[in-house]
Amino acid sequence: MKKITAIVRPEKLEELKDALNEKGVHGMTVYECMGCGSQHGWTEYYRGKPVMLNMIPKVKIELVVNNAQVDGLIDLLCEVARTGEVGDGKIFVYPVEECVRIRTGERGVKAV
Amino acid sequence: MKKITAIVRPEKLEELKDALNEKGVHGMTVYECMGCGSQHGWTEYYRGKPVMLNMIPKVKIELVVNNAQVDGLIDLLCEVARTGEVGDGKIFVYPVEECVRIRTGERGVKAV
Amino acid sequence: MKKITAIVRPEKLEELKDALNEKGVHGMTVYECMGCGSQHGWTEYYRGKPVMLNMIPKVKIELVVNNAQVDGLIDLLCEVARTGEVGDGKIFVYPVEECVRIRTGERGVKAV
Amino acid sequence: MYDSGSTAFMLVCTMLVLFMTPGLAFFYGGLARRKNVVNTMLMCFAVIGIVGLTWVVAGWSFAYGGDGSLSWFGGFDQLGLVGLVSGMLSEAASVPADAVYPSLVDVCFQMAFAMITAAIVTGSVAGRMRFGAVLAFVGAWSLVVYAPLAHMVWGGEGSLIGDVIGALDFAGGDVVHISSGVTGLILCVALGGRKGFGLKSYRPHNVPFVALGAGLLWLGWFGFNGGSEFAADEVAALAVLNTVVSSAAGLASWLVVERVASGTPSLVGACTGLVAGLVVVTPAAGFVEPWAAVLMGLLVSPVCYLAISRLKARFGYDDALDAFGCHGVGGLLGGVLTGLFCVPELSWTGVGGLLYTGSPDLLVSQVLGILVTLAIVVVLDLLLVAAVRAAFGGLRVSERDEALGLDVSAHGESAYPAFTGLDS
Amino acid sequence: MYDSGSTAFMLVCTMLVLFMTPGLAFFYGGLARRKNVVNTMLMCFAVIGIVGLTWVVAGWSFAYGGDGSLSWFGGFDQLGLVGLVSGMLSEAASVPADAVYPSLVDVCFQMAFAMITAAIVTGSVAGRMRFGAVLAFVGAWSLVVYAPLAHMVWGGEGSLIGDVIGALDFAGGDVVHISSGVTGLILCVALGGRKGFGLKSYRPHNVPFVALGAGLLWLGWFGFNGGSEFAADEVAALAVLNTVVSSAAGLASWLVVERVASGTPSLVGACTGLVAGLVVVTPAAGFVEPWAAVLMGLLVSPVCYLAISRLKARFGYDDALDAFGCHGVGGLLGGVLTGLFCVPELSWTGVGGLLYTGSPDLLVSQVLGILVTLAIVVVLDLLLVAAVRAAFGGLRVSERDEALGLDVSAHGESAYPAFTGLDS
Amino acid sequence: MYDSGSTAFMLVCTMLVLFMTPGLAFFYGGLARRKNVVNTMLMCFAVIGIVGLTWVVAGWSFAYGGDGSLSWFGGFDQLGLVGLVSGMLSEAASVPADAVYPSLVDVCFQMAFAMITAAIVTGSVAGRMRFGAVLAFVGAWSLVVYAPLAHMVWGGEGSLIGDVIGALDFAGGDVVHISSGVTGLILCVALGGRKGFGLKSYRPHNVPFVALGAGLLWLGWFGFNGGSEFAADEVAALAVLNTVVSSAAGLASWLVVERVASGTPSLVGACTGLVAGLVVVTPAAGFVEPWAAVLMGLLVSPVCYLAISRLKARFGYDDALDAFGCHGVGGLLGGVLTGLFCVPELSWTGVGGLLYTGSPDLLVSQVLGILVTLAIVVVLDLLLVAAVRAAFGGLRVSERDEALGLDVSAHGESAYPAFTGLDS
Ligand SMILES: Nc1ncnc2c1ncn2[C@@H]1O[C@H](COP(=O)(O)OP(=O)(O)O)[C@@H](O)[C@H]1O
Ligand SMILES: Nc1ncnc2c1ncn2[C@@H]1O[C@H](COP(=O)(O)OP(=O)(O)O)[C@@H](O)[C@H]1O
Ligand SMILES: Nc1ncnc2c1ncn2[C@@H]1O[C@H](COP(=O)(O)OP(=O)(O)O)[C@@H](O)[C@H]1O
Repeated sequence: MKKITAIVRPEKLEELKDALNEKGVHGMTVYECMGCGSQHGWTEYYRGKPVMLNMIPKVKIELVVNNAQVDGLIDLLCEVARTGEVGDGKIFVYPVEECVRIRTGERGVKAV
Repeated sequence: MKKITAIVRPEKLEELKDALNEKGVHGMTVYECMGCGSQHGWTEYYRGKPVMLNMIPKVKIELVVNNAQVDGLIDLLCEVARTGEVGDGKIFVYPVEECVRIRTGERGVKAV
Repeated sequence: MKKITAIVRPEKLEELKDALNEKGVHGMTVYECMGCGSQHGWTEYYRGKPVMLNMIPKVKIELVVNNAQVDGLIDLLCEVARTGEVGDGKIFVYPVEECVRIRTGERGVKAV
Repeated sequence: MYDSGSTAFMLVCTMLVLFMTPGLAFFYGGLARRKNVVNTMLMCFAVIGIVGLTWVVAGWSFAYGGDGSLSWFGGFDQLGLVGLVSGMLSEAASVPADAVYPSLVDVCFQMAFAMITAAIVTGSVAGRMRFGAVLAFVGAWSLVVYAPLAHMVWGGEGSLIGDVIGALDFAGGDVVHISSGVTGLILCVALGGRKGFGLKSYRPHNVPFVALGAGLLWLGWFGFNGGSEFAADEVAALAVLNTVVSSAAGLASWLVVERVASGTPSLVGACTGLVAGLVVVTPAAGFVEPWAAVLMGLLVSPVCYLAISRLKARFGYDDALDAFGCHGVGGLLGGVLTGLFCVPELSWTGVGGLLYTGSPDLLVSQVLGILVTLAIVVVLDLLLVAAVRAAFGGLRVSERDEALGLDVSAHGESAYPAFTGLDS
Repeated sequence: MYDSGSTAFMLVCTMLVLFMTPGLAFFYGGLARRKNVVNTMLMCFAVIGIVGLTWVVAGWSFAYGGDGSLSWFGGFDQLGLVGLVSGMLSEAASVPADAVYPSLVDVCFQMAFAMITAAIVTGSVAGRMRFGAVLAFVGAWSLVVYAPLAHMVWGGEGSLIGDVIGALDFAGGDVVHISSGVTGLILCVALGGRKGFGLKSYRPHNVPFVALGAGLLWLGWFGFNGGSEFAADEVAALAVLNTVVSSAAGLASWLVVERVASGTPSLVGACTGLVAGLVVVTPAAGFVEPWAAVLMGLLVSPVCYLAISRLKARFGYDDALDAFGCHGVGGLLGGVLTGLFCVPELSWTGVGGLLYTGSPDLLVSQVLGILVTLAIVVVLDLLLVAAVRAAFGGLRVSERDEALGLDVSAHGESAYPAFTGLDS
Repeated sequence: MYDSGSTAFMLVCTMLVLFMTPGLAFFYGGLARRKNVVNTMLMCFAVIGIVGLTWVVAGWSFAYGGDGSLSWFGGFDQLGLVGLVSGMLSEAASVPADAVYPSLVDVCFQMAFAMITAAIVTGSVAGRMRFGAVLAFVGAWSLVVYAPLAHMVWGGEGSLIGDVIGALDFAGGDVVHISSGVTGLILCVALGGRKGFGLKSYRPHNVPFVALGAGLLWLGWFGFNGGSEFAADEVAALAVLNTVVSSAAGLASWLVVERVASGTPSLVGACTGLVAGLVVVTPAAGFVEPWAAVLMGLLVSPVCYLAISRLKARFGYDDALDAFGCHGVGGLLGGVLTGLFCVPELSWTGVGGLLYTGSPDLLVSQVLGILVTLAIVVVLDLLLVAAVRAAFGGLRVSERDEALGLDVSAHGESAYPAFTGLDS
C-alpha cells in the first residue's frame, strides 16, 4: 500500500474529485494548507500598502491505495491539476505499513 | 518508531483523547480534514434546493509511538471510534525514521 | 528523499520561514493543527468558570528534501523554534518514495 | 390631535425594541458552540414568527384587552385585533384631548416586549431541546404566562401586582426579566444538562458575535427603557441616561471582578456586565437618580458573577447561556433596589423608596410583587412543561443528535460550511 | 412652522432606510460563497457611493424636480441640488401653514430608497460580473430607470402609474421591488450562469451573516414603510404594525414550508421568509388591516419558495442570491393583493380593494400598474445592458478569475485571510 | 412645555451616537490581527464603562458645568450630576418658553460624544499596549483633555475657541477627530511600533467586520451630525443630507484612488473612504451646501490615502489602525474647508466662508482654532503619557505576550476558539 499526496490549487479540487470518482477511487481525505514554492503569490493592498502573500492557500489530497494503482493515479492527478503555470503543486508518494477499517476491523489491502 | 494516523468522526475526538490519556499516551497531534469514502454524507437544503455534501468533516489523530505500542493502540482506537455505521474511518500506520524533541534536542525513541 | 515535519509554536512560523528561505529552502507546506503533549496549555475563563485548554494550536511545517539536507535542516529548525519551555514541539522524519512536479511532470530528486 | 413628537418617539422606540430579538440571537449565537449556532439563533428568530402571530391572535387581547375589571387578565374582545383599524378611523375624528399618541402604537410596542421576553427564555435550553417543543412552549408561554403577567403589572387600575400590591416596574423587571429568567431555569432543570456538563467546559464559539449582540441589545434597550415613559419628555431622558450609566457601571464592575477573580478581564465578561447593568436598571429606569443607577450597575455584576460561577456549579443545573443567571438574578436585584432608590416625585404610585421616605412600604410592595410573579410563573411553567413534554413525547433530542450538533441534525444547515474548525 | 414631531420621525426613518444598504450587504454577503464575499458586499457598498452621487447630480431632479407637467419624468431644474439651501433659507421665513416637514428631508429619504433599490439588483449577478460593469450599470440605472419610475408612481397629480392608472404603492412594491427584482432577472439571464450552475450547488458561506443582514433589513424596513406615511401619525403606526406582523407571518410560513418539503426548518429559510414578508407588505403597509398583513405574509413564503426552488431550476437562470425570486415575485404578489385588501378609507385614491368594495377597479389598476412597470423596466434594462456590454467589451470576468473568486481576482482582498477553509 | 418633536429627535440621536462605540469596536476589531481581536474590541467596550463613569463623576461638570465665566473650563458644581433630578423636578414647573428640550438630554448626548472620542484613540495602540494603561489613559484623558476642550469649543459665550477665536465646529472636527487622532499619534509614537512593523505587513483579519463597523458608524454618524443641530428642523435635515453625500463621495473617491494606485478597489478601502468622508464633513455638516459636502468627500480620500500609505511609511510611526491617518488628517482638512465653504446665513457666528464672503476671516479663525486645539492636546497628552508610563512602569506588554497575541496573554480569551487559522 502507498499513500499518494497531491498538493494542488484549491480551485482544482472539484475537478479532481470528479476525476477520481470516475476512476473508482472513493476513499480520500482532503486537508487545507498553505504552501510556498517557486510561486510568489499575489499582492494584496491594505490601505495603499502592498502586502506580499508568500504563503498561498493550497489543498492536499491524500489517497491510500494499492501499489498497482499508484502510477495511473499520478498520471491522472497531474493531468487534471496541471495549468502549466507556476504553483501547480507536487505529488509525493510514501510507504504505508498497515491499514485498518475502523467499522469492521478489517486490515491490509482489503481495508483500503 | 511508527506513526499511527486515525481518521475519525469529529464527535468522537473527546472520547478518544480521554481514552488515550488513560493509556498514558500524551503526545498527539490533531488535524481537521474532510473525507469521502463509502459514506455519502448528508443532504442540506438551501432555499429548497438539496445540496449533497460529499465531503464530510473528519478529524485526523496522529500519534508517533514506539513499535511495541502499535497494536494495542490500534485496538484501542478501533474500539472507541467505532459506531458500526458507515463513516467510522480508517487507521493507517507509517514508518518513522527519526524523531527530535526541539526543546532538548533529544533524538529517537526517548524523544517520542 | 525524506519528509521532515516540524510541529512548532504558531508564533515561531514567521521566523522559521525567514530562516528556511535564507538557507535556500523554498518548497514547504504548512498545516494548522492542535497538539497535546507535556505542555498543559493555558486556562481561559468563561463567566467565572475555568476552561482548561488541553489542545493547543500548533503549526506543522512539512519539507520534502534530499537526504543530504536532512541533518542541517533539523539543526536549523531546532535552533530557531526552541524557546526552552515545554511545548516547543517535535520533528519527525519520514521516507519518501517518489516526488512529482505537477506542472512539468518531472520526477524524483529534481522535482523536490 | 396627537402629540406628533411623542408619537415619533414611541414609534422609533418600538422599532428599537423589535430589533432586540435579532440582537439577542447574536448574543446567544456567539455564546453557543459552533455546532449549535443555527439552532440557537433560529430559536430567537422563530420567536419573531411565533409571538408575532400569537400576539395578534390573542396576546394583545389577553394583556391589554377587556374592560379592566379583572385584576389578572385582560379580555377576549380584541382577539385578532378586530376593530383596530375601524377604531382608528373613527377615533381620528375625535381624539381625546389628553391622548399622547395613537393606541395602535401600543399594540406594536408591547408586541416587541413579548418577543424579546420569549426569546430570552431560549438561552437556557441551548444545545439539547427539540426544536418543535421549543416553538410550542414559547408560543403557549407568550399567551398563558406573559400576557396575563403584563396585565397584572401594567394593567392600570385594579391590576394585581401594579395596583393592588403597588409594586413598581418601570420597564419590565418582573414582567420581562424575572419571568423569562425563572422560566429558563425551570426548563433547563426539566431538560437536564448537556452531555458532559460539569466535566467538559464550553467556550463561546465567536466572541465578536457576543459583543455584537450586546451592542445591539444596548441600542434596543434605550428604546425599551426610554419608551416605557410613553412620551418624549424629561423622564424619558432620565430613563435613557440611567440605562446608559447603569450598563456602563455593570460593564466596569464585571471587569474588576474578573481582574480580581481570574486575573484576566475579558470581552465576554464586559458584555455580560453590560447586559446585567441593563437588566438591573430596567425596573428602576425612570424612578431613580443617576448616582443610584450607577450604584445598581456596580452591584449587579458581582451578584450575577457569583450566581453564574458558583450557584450553577453548586446546584448543577445547566443554564446554558445564563438566562437565569443574568436576567432572573439581575431582575430580582433590580426590583428590590427600586424599593430603596425610587424618588418619590417620580414614582407612579407616589410612594418613594426607603432611602427617601424612611418607610419600607415600597420595598415590601416590591418584594411582594416579585414573590407573586415567581409563584405565578413557576406554577404555570410547570404545567406548560408537562403539557409540552406529553405532546412531544419528550423534550430532548437524541444523544446522537446532540453529539453531532443540532445545526446539522435538526436544521440540515451548518453555520459556517466554508470554515474549518472544531468545537473545543 | 414645521411639525417637529413629523420632522423628527422622517429624519430617523431616513437614517434607518439608509442603513438598509449596509444591511443588505450582509444578507447578500452571508449567502455568497467564501471566495466572493468582498465582491458581493462591495457591490452594495459601492452603490452608496454611486447612487449618493447620481442622486445629487440628477436623480432627485429626474424623479421629483420639474413642475409636475410630465407624467413620466420630473425635470432638469434641480440638477446638482442647486437652490436647495437658498430655497430653505428663504422658505424659513414663510413656511406654508400645512407643511409637515422641510422638503430637504425628502431629498435624503428618497435617496435612501434609490440606494437600496439599486443594491438589491446586485444580488443576481454575484460571482461573475465585472466590477466596473456593475458600477456603470447601477449608476445609469438609478438615473434612467429608477428615477423616472419613482416619478411615475409617486409623482403626484398627473403621474402615469400613480394617478392616471390609479395604482397604489405605499412604500415601493413597483418602484423598489418589482423594478429591482426584474432587473436582476434580466441581468442574470444576460450574464449566464456561474460555472457549474445546475450541477454543483452552492451553500451560504456564513449563515449568521445572513441573519444579521435580515435583522438589519428588518429594522430599516420599519423606517421604510413607516416613513412612507410622511408623518408621525396613526397610519404610520399601522404601517409599522403591518410590517412586523407580515414579516413574522412570512418567517413562520417559510419554516412550515421547509418542515413539509425537506423536513428541516433552517435559519436561512427563516430569514428569507422574513424578507419575503417584508416585500409583500411594502405596497400595502398603510392600506390594509393587520389580519390582511398576516395573510399576505403567510401566502408569500410558499409562493417565493416555489419560485426559487422550482422556477429557477426549470428555466435555468442563475439568479444567484434570488433578487428576482424574493423581491420580484414578492413585489408582484404584494401589488396584486393590495388590490384585494385595501381599506377604502385608507386608500390614497379613495378606491378600496375588491374585498371591501366588491368592485375590481383597484385590482385592475394594480395589475395595470405592474404591467406598465414591467414593460418600462424590461425595455430600458435591455438597452442599458447592451450599452454596458458594449462599453466594457463583455459583462463577465474570465473563467479563471471566476474559479479563483472575485475577491482575490478583482479586489486583491480576501475576506477572512486568517481563517482556514474552502468553499464547498 | 418642551418641544416633544425635538426632544424625541435628540433622544434618538443620543441613542445612535452611543451606538457608535460598539460600531467602532467592529471597525477596529475587523482591522486587527486575529490574535488581538478581543483586545482591540475590548478597548472600545471598556471605554463605555470608563467614560460612562468619569462623565457622571466629573466630565459633564468640567465641560458644561459652572457659570460660563471660564473660557477653558466648565466648573465643579455638577460633580456626580448632583441636583440633576431635583433640578428637573423643579424645572418641570416652569419651563422657559424658549426651551427646546430638557437639559437632561444633553448630559447623555454629550456623554456619547465623550465615549466615541476616547474610543477612537485606542485604534493607534492596537496590539501592544498594556490593558490597564489603556484604561487609565482614556479615563484620565476624558477628564483632562476632552472635557475642557469641549468647553472651549462648545461652551458658548466666552469660550476660548468657539467664541473668542470664533472657530466653527458643527459636530466635532476639533473636539472629536483632531483631538483623538492626534492623541493616537502621540501614543503610538510613545509606544513604538509593533514587532516586525515595517518589515511584515498586516492584513485585516475579518473584512466583513470592518464593513459592519463602517455601516454602524455611518448610522450613528447621522445622529452625531444631525443631532448637533439640537432640534428637529431644516438644518438638522441639511446636516444629515450633507453627511450622507460627503460619505458617499469619500467612498467613491477612495475606490477611484485605489483603482489608479493598485488596480484593485477594495472593501476595506470603501469603508475607509466612507469614514473619511464622515470625518471631513463633521465640522461642516450644518454649515455647507450639499455640493460642497460632495466636494469635501471627494477631496478627503486622496488626502487620507496619502497620509496613511506614504506619511506613515516615511516617518515610521505605527498608527496601527490609522486613528491619526483617518480622524486626525480628515478632521484637519474638514476644519479648514469649513472656512471656505460655510454659508454665511448658516454660520453660528454670522461669519461665512471665503467663497461666499471673499474675506479670509473665518478661514483664519478655523486655522487658529485648530492650532490651539493641537497645542492643548499635545501638551496635555505628553503629560498624561508620562504619568501613565510612570504609574504602570511602562506602556508596553512583553515581547512574548505581543507575539502570542494580547487576546490570550491579557484576556485569557480567544476570539474564535472553534475556527482554525493563522494570522498571516
Ligand atoms: N519541497 C517541498 N516540500 C513540501 N511542499 C512543497 C515542496 N515543494 C513544493 N511544495 C508545495 O507545493 C506547492 C506548489 O509548489 P510551487 O513550487 O509553487 O509550484 P510548482 O510546483 O509549479 O513549481 C507549494 O505551494 C508547496 O505547498
Ligand atoms: N483510501 C483512503 N485514503 C485516504 N483516506 C481514506 C481512504 N479511505 C477512507 N478514507 C478516509 O476515511 C473516512 C471514512 O471512510 P468511509 O469509507 O466513509 O467509512 P468506512 O471506513 O466506515 O467505510 C473517509 O471520510 C476518508 O476521510
Ligand atoms: N508522540 C507524538 N505524536 C504526535 N505528536 C506529538 C507527539 N509528541 C508531541 N507531539 C506534538 O508536539 C507538540 C509539542 O510537544 P510537547 O510535549 O508539548 O512539548 P515538548 O516537545 O517541549 O515536550 C504537541 O503539542 C504535539 O502536537
